[in-house]
Amino acid sequence: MRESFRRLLAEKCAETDIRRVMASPGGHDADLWQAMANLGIVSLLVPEEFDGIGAGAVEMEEIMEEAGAALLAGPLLPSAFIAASLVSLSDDADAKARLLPAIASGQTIATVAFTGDTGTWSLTDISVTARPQGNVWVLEGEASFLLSANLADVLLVFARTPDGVGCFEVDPSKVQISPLVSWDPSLRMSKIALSETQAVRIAGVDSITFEQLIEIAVVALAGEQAGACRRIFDITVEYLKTRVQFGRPIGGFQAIKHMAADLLIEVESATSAARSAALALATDAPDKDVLISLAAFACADAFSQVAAASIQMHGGIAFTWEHPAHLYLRRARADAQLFGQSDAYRERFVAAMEKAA
Amino acid sequence: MRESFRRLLAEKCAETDIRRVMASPGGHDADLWQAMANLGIVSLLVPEEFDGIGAGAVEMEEIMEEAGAALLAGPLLPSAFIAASLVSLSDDADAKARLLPAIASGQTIATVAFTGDTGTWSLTDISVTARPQGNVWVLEGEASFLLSANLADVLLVFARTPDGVGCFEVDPSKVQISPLVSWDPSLRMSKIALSETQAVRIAGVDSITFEQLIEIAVVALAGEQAGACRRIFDITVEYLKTRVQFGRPIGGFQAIKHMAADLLIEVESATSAARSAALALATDAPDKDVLISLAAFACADAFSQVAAASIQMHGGIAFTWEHPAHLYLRRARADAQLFGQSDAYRERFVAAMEKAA
Amino acid sequence: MMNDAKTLGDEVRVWLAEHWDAESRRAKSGGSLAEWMDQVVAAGWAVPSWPAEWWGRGLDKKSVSLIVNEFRKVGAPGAGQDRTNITANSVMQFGNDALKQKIIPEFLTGRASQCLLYSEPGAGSDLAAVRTRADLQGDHYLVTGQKVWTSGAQNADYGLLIARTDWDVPKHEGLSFFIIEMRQPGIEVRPINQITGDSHFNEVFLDGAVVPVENRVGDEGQGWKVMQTALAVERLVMGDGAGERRQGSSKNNVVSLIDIARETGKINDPVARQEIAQAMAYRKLNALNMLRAKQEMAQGSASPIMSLGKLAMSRILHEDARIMTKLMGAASMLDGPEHSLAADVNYRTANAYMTSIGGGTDQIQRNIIGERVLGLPRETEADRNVPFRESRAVTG
Amino acid sequence: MMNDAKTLGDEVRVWLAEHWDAESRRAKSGGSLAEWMDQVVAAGWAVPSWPAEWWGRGLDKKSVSLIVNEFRKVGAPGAGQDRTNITANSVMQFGNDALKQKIIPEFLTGRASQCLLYSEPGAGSDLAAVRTRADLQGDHYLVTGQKVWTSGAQNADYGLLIARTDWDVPKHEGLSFFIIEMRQPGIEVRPINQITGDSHFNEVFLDGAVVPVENRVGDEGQGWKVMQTALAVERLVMGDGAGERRQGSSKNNVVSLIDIARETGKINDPVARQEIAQAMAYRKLNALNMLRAKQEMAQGSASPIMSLGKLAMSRILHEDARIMTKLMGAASMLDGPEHSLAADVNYRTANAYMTSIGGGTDQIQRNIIGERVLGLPRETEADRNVPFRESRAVTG
Repeated sequence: MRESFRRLLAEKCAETDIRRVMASPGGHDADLWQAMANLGIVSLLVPEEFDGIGAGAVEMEEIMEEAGAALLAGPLLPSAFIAASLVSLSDDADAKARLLPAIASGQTIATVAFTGDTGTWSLTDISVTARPQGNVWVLEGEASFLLSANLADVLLVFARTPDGVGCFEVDPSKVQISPLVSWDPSLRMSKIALSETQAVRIAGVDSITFEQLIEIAVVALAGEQAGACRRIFDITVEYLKTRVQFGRPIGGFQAIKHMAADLLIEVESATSAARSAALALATDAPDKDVLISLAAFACADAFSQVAAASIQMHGGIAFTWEHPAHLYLRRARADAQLFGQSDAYRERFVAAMEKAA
Repeated sequence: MRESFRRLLAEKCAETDIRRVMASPGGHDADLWQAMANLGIVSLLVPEEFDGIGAGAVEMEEIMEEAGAALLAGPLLPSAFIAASLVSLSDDADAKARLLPAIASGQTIATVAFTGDTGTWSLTDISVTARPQGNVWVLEGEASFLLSANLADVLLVFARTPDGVGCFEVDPSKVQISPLVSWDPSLRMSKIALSETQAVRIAGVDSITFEQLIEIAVVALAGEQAGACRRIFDITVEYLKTRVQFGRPIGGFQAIKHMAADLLIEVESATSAARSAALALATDAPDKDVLISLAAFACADAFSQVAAASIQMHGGIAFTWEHPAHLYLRRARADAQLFGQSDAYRERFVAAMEKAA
Repeated sequence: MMNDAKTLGDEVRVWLAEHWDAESRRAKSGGSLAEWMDQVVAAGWAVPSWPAEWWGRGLDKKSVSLIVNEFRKVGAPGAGQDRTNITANSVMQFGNDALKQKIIPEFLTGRASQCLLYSEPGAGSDLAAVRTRADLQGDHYLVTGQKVWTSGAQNADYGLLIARTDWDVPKHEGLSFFIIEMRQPGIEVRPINQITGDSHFNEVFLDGAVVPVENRVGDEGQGWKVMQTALAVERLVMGDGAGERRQGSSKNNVVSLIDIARETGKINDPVARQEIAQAMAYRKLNALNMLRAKQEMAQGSASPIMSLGKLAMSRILHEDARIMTKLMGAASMLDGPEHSLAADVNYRTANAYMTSIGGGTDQIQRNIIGERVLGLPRETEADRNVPFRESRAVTG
Repeated sequence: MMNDAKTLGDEVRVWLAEHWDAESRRAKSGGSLAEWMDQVVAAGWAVPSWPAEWWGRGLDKKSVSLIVNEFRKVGAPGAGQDRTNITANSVMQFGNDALKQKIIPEFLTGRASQCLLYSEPGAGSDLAAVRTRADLQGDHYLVTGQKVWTSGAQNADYGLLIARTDWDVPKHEGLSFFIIEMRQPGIEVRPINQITGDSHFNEVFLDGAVVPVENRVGDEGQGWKVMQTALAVERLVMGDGAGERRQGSSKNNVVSLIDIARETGKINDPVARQEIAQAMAYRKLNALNMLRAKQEMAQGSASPIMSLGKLAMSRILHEDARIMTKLMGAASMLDGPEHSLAADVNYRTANAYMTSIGGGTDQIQRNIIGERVLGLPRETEADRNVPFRESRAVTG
């Protein structure tokens, strides 16, 4: 499947396609999305009983490496991976039957609201509140940094309830959705405001589910970062072999050659970190916490560093909008913020190592 | 005077001299000390009325640049600069008349006990206590990281008294002095233990005096670091011009050339930081706090970085005991700890900038 | 000499008092800026060190400083262009008399403006690898090629052009320097879209553009030398302000990491404080270095520290942007006028490359510092002694 | 093939059961280690891939792995030296039959030990700039010169020596490789005092030392190639453990920044925790990289990641030491047995250079990664085509 996905992206998600989709209002390529659904990418994490492939974190991470390399935009991560995982993790047979086949087919796009204005994706950051009112629940408050909410048919909103954190299915038409302009033109983010909004509670989602969902999101993002990091590095190394200055390719100059050697360590480390975190998540390994928090900051930092250095190594040409290097820098800078920041994950990593020590 | 001092050091404090003094039990070259006294170096900070030169922080910093470059060992910093400043800062006419001319002549070596086992050189770190007993005071407790206490004729010991922090003149023969072996073989450090030790209080020394003394010590040390940093850098650059590998001097390889260029920024910054801190201290400038805390960490970090890199740039030859590079590394690592650590000074620097902002 | 200077000072002051209204900062005679400049040029204040027959007064450097200082005091423009005017200086030093007469007054009075046609797509760090050709055809050259990173090309009257007139000698030896009229059919200017969203620079396409032989500055083959002289004047003008001035193009020029930390609630975070301290230290240390450099230069000794400024500024700008991003957290993903702090940080992130790449990359700067300041051996240039036609810049 | 392997496995197991007592980890026949090795060599397990007439069994690589694996299971030494024994392999591949017969059994049985006489004061990173000369005199060479960074030279029976036999060809072409007896009057060994306080290495002075012609490994002029082969075997032996093994010479091999932070009371300091996290991450990431490299290699594909290990380990060791120093604060100034934690950190600070300089500096490693892994153009060597006599290594 990885191989087919790579070919599909090479064909339909080349640089010109990315730029076209970036410039479009929705930031989404419906044809490509359909092709991905046909390949089984969209249903990858959905259990087989709900028309999905039933694969796990390892396969997801591989797919995200390809998606990251191609700078794929759109709802793959928020809908097919995060929202689908959330519903799968719930105990809600009804929600599963209703939502999962639709998400798996790509017909329904869902997204999760799981952070507030501070953007730390932590339980304490949830600022929507929910109170029961007869048969339904009523939601109040704001959530931010939602991915692809502009396309969403379903919003899954985390909220504080009288009995702890819960999650609610919300109809986007009943919510005020404000777009958040991003420096990464491939991202479509939104902020939502709920006021007396009626919603259906998804059974069996609590604070533990929230943490599990963050783990999945982090591993998926780590895959994207590892893949993107490697691609912009490869692009740069190719350029170093062809760009001639002072009578020889600039890759022959030690200053540049040594930068590349150091960056290769970061690139390989990101790949190792993302893949081992995925494996640890899939197998519920004892060192899961260590490896997932490691992947979170190592992949974010590697991608940021490699993308930044790639512009420097290209020189003036990469200072132009038409060169792709800055698109990777923009994605790297956004990815470094999603689902929690490096410093926070370094802290978690030490805490996990302390437990292990 | 700087010029004469440089010539003196070139003559009597060459690498062989340093190694001889390092290997000696006292870590002190009495002949050189006498020559320095003759030049007026030892009496530099002592007011003219007490047979000194009456110079200030700017001149002290210049002298310390030369001392640092030559890796001078011995009591210049603790006796002639720190202890002499302490007595001068006091209100104690008797102590001044008794101690300052003797220190200025080099006959008396004094040193200050102003930190405890935690080695942070902060007021909270003082763990000696003093209580009045008739006409004298009695001291109890420990102090650590004293410089040149092995040579000292007088100990000046900070202690907590019923009326706040004070300072006491202590006879070394009444104190248990234990040598602390240092990784920098040119350093002679000691720990002292006082038990029912009688002492004379020096009038007019309080917690403000303590902070003033730290400022003087930091500026002197910054000068040493700036000077030492520049010297090991110069030694390294010279080597880069003569060491041939692959048919040309290694300084011609970009990897090495670019390291040198980056290090030059650190070397020049250390010099600028040390000198501007000295000037600010001498003129009691409004941005004194900013510049002194900046010098504290910038000079420590620059010297550590340059000394460490110099070994790498020399290659195997600098991995041998006979090469001087590691002597600079040892000094750099010790200096980075004296009078407080870089992180603490970065914190003070931000606090001072906050006030200014 | 001191007496001479005093007399000169008096003369300048008297002249200014007669011609310039310090209050309104305008010429007493009224009129345009160019008309004021006509007066300055005529009086010999524009280029005082040049000979009297060429708009000057044959004075020494110290006297020029004195004149510039008097003009500065009353806010009058135009004096001392023998130190700052790139075009006028190049033409004066290397041009023929006809060109001097034609070009210099236009530039000294500010009636004409120029752009620099030096960089090419294939000649970035390797400035001498020029592939734009100037072929002699009777009394003029036909110029064909492409230049990049030209600022002000749309509005410029003239371009300072370096082009290749001989392909059979090594790359530095076959270049010639021209002053070409920009407004002609053979020249097309296209703005470059920068990653910052700005378009400060242009590509300039030359396709059979015409430049008369008398507009060649210096002999054929002397182009590299003429350009070096022009670059030296430019560096002098930029001085240590290079980095800061570039950074001045940021939308918000006041940097305070402390303010941002306060605004983002991170001011008491000990980890953030360490990083803020280090970034502010880099900036402060560079300022202290530049101050020391100026003091050394004021005492007459050339300061090697000055040349560190651009490289140091590059680290400062990148580090500032990095730490601002960290302080902002998730909000740094945002952009646009509604999120002006984020937009500023984003802009800084991209614009820092203007310093680390533009005007000589950090890597080139390190070469220069290593070689010119520290005296380390020069890089061997593979194509130094090869006819340009056979070098890899041409053969690929 | 699977069947063959099974049969071979059975054969090894049966042989081991007969000859080796897994409980006591000794030969059933008793005797010295060398006597055990005699049995291993005689049975063909020592070098299974070599031909039968040269102590081997003519087996393929997979079979060797199988044999080594069976030996490992019962803790028996000596198998599979065709992958690990530097001297035996070099002699087998390049030596004459007389030398093979004389040297190889001594090394396969461990009766003889060798040291490496490669590095010289003038040939550090530039390994080929060898100035030690070997001059042919009838049936032997006279060797004069100086070698450095030789470990085990005091106890070695033989030295693997690279020396120059021709000064009139470029530096790589005039070298020859020898196996020289160390215990002879012309060789003096002096220990090197390291900055760590250790003396793991020696200088070796050769002054008319004698080596017979038949001890030349390979033809005259083939020395560079022979040494490269020997180095390749060495790298294979070191594998990814290179850094860790070197670091194993630290006095306290267990690194736990968390333990040190606990001991120094810094475990709850948020600034320290960030630095600890980053340092531990570097170590963990390198371990994950090496694991992945091994998996890739187990699947038969050559892994470029493996070559990153030494450079990565260099950063890890320097960073560990730096952060330990910070955690310790003022106590890091101390040393000696009374301050064992400080002494350990000091040792690590100095010993980290063993990895960042020894066995190829970080700079050389980056060249290798850039050129061999990433395929970037090679450094131009100024003396590559110059007769060594005329190169700067000789002329200065």
